[in-house]
Amino acid sequence: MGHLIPPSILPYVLPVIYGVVIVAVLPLMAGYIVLLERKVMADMQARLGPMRVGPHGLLQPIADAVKLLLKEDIIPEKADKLMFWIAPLVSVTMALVAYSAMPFGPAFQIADLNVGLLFILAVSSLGIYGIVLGGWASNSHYSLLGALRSAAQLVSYETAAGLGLVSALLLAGSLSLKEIVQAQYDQGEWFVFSVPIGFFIYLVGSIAETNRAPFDLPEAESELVAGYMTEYSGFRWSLYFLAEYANMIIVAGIATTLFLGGWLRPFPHFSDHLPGTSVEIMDGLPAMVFLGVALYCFWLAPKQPVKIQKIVMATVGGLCIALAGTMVAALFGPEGVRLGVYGGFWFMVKVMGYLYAFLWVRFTFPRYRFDQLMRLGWRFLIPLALVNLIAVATAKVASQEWGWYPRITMILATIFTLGVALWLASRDAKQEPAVEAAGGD
Amino acid sequence: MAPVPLDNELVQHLKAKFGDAIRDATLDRKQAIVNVGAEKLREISRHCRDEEKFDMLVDLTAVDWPNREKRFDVIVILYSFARNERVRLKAHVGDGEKAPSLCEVWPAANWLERECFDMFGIVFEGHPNLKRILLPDEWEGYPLRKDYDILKQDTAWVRENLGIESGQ
Amino acid sequence: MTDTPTSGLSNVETTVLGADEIILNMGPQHPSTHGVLRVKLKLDGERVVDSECIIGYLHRGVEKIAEHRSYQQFAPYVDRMDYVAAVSNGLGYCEAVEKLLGAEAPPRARVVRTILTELQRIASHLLWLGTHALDIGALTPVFYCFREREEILKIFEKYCGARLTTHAFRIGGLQYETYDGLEADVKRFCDDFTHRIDEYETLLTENRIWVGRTKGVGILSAADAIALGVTGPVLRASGVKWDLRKAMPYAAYADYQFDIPTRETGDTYDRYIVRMQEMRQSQRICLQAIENIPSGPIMAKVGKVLKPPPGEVYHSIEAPKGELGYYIVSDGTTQAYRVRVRPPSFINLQAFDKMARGSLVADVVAIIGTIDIVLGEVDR
Amino acid sequence: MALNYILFAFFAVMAIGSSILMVTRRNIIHSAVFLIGALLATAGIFLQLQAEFLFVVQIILYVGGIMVLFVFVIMLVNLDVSMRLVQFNRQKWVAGVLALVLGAQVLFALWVGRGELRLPAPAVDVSPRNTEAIGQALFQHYMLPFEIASILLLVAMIGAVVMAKRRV
Repeated sequence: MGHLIPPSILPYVLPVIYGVVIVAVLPLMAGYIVLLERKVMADMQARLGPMRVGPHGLLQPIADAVKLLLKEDIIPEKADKLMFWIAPLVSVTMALVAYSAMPFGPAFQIADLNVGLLFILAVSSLGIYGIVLGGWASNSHYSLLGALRSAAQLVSYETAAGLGLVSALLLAGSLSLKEIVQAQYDQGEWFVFSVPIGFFIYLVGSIAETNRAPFDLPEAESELVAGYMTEYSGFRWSLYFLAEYANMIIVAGIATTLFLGGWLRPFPHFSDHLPGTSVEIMDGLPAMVFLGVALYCFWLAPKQPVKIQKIVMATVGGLCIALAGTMVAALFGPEGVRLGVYGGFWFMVKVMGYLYAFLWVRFTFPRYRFDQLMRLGWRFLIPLALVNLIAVATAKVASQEWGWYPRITMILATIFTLGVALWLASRDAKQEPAVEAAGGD
Repeated sequence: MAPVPLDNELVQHLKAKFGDAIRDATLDRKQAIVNVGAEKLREISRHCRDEEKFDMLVDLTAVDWPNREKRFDVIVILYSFARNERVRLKAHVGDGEKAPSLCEVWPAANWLERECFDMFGIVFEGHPNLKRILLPDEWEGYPLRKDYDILKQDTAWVRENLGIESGQ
Repeated sequence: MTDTPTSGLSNVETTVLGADEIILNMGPQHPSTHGVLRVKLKLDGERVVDSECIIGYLHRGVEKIAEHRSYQQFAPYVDRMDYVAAVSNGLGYCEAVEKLLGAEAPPRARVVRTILTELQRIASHLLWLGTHALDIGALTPVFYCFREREEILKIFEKYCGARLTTHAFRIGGLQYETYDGLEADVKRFCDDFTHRIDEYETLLTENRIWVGRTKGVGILSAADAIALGVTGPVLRASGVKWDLRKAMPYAAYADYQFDIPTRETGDTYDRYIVRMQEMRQSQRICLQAIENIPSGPIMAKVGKVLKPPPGEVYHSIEAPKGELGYYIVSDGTTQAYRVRVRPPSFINLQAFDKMARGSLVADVVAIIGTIDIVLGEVDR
Repeated sequence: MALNYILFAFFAVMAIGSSILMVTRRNIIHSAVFLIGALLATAGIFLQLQAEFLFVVQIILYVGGIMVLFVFVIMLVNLDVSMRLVQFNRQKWVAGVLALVLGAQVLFALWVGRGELRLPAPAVDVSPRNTEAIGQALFQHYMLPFEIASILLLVAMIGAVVMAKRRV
């Protein structure tokens, strides 16, 4: 499609097109993640979840969006109008800007900054202003408490998550996300296997950074009603909601790129071919997945009670078959298209897997109390992340300078850090009753 | 089935210690009831708790007998873990008379006495903060008194606070 | 009620978060006060300095109504007090009036009453577990608990037609003969309840965050508990081994083996453990009871019009929340002269201030949950 | 190249405008937000000079870290009192003179360097790249000053904690 536009302005037009695609697809994706969350929650709680709008609740996000648009938009009377209006905008724009450096596939990336990772961290740290100003502007005691709590939580968990990322950066050696994935391809091993503790610190840090349970103190329903979002309603509230889910996808994207090998296929080097064709077996997998989903939809279609739901289910089945078709067609298509389509597919699968972990954690764990949350952050996660950093650095030096076998040094580093983690945990466990008795800090 | 006079060693101890403050002791449906003078209620309760091991105040309430000169019966039900038995102290209190508060003996009495005051108007002197607990503070009248008719008692409060006619 | 009808936050004193205390109003409409309870908290930062429970929003004057109804007519009102454990309210009232009459329910009626009361205890504890976990943030247990509770409510519905305010018992025995599938239903429920309750235990008991949120929160020592008149699981969690079903057996409890779970420190975690054990014990009682439900009449000969001889009686049973007592004075007519209900939730709630003082705002929610109050019973 | 100039003009106007607004606003939160605007504008200019690392660090440190604490403190401290204080005291004249002197110096410097007032051509991919260059500088050439600075910061942090601790 490069030849349609004069090459001179191509580097300007392409990012704009990618940008428009992302900003258009994102709300839809956020909506369907909400549906996925409600369905998974229902499944874990022995119930069905939204079933009424469309077959199996598939049209629920559209219904939610329309509802939110039509809802009355109340601005508290003594609220700081300017701040009240700006706060959700800050949240959403910062969340969307962070997508510019996200590598969805080998080709599909808006801007490959050589400080890509830092840029995403910087922009997502600006998201705090949306929350803090929102809490302040709505001039209500509850939202102020919620805003202060979430600001403190975000600031402290950002350091933990950042340090968790740095340990992966040590192995990759570059800040540009594309080069990080390339490094994982060259080393033939995803960083999650070489620095598992960094991954888990980042997992916990990212859950806390996006205000998700069990760290969702700021909008803990039982104490602070709805935290900083208390006074917002209608479309303004949905902006915050969109920002939260966009942040979730960003955080999942960073984790995928850094730890789960971005757009790489699970076994990138395993490349024996289907007999008689130039197709690698592993590449056939996505097509099979879509075919399976399509069959399941067709099997379900006749079971739908209402005629319209039969049609919608059939079309969803047809859509999956079409997707399977494109996957197969891409196999035989030009190299660029094949890489792009497959890269995108694997990236999305990993992001979805990571988000499923978010949802799973949300429905099994109760909520941390605020002082426990802070104690976990400062007294356990950050020291552990520092120790992990030092361990990985020495491991890298050991493998490069003294010629030890890199895999062994990494495993040694991990074991050492695990030991420190256990010691820290036991110290905290001993500490806890003492703190309680002393009336807490 | 009629109440039978009771004379077990608990009653003897009480009579020995408090003399005529212990009016009489009966057994009604196999449950011990001891009538005591209202003025000595707090000392008797403290004695029951410390010496006789009645360490839990089960309930404190009142019964209104309007046609008697001391119209209220303050009922104190105690239970002893050690002896696994209950005793019911009954004190006659007149309208407007002050009953001794048992808050120092059992903290449990705090809310129970507030409810008694709220429902019967019995003032417990020595109570830390005796005010209505169930009804709105500005409510007139004491509902559980026999002369308090069950109908049309909330009209004033409802009209004043909710601005509508009661019973709508 | 309070002196001035203050709107939610109008009396937020001085600076928003300055050094001196702020007053935070929780309720009467609050997601986690289990009904219309209003708690006025005086906070120093996050820490609770002083708390005052304001109740009375659900006061319906049950004791006044009792003086204008006959004994049988008042029985349905009793279910509306602790509407989460209506069957045990009914059992307490019926047994109290039977004691007043000097009558005794036949053995078959006593066994069926025991079964239904123990099922009601499980249902009440399930509802407590679900809402308590929800307040602390665990979203999943509430749905599991309500699924189990639904089974029990189905049994009640099959037996007496109602699910919540059942009015299952009559003074002198039972109104309805048991439907023939009762033993099978109870057996099926008890059998698959064992691994259900293991499911909750795995979900919560060793859950680090759950332990973190409940251990050492809302501690009540045994001495304070007795002094405050607290009864039921809250008292047993503080280390006092006392249960009316063992101390003064009523209905058919004397014939069954079951033990009384107790814990030592009396914090929220211990109360959680005690109630979970109690559910297992109730299930054990039900299994023993349905072995042999004795045949025979289900109603003692108390006649249609009840005129108990003048006098008074105090009878109490072990309700899921604690000791539920009825002090009934009769003057020989068909209507009671005075009915006084000893409400366990009302007296247990009095211990809230001692537990909440010095804790954090987030703990207040856990403490209200752990006392397990129902406002219908608190306000009567 | 034209785009570069437009962008530079945009950032320059944004920086100057928001700093002026910052000073003149009566509501502290608004001035804090405009300060953030000014910092973002300078970050933009860093980016234009191909110093990506500085651009990102400026955002993370200044806007993401320090300004969050600013806004945090503004929220915690009670604002109503400071809002009513008179913002401008009477030293208008002294301020005017100082401003003139400073303005003259800046203009003179601009006049002297008017020859080179154009944007640097976008450097070809110079290696080592920006981040490595800063890394090497910090941890190899200027190792000692870096360590001294970090100790200084540590001392300041501990001091702050000790002072805050006493008041809590």
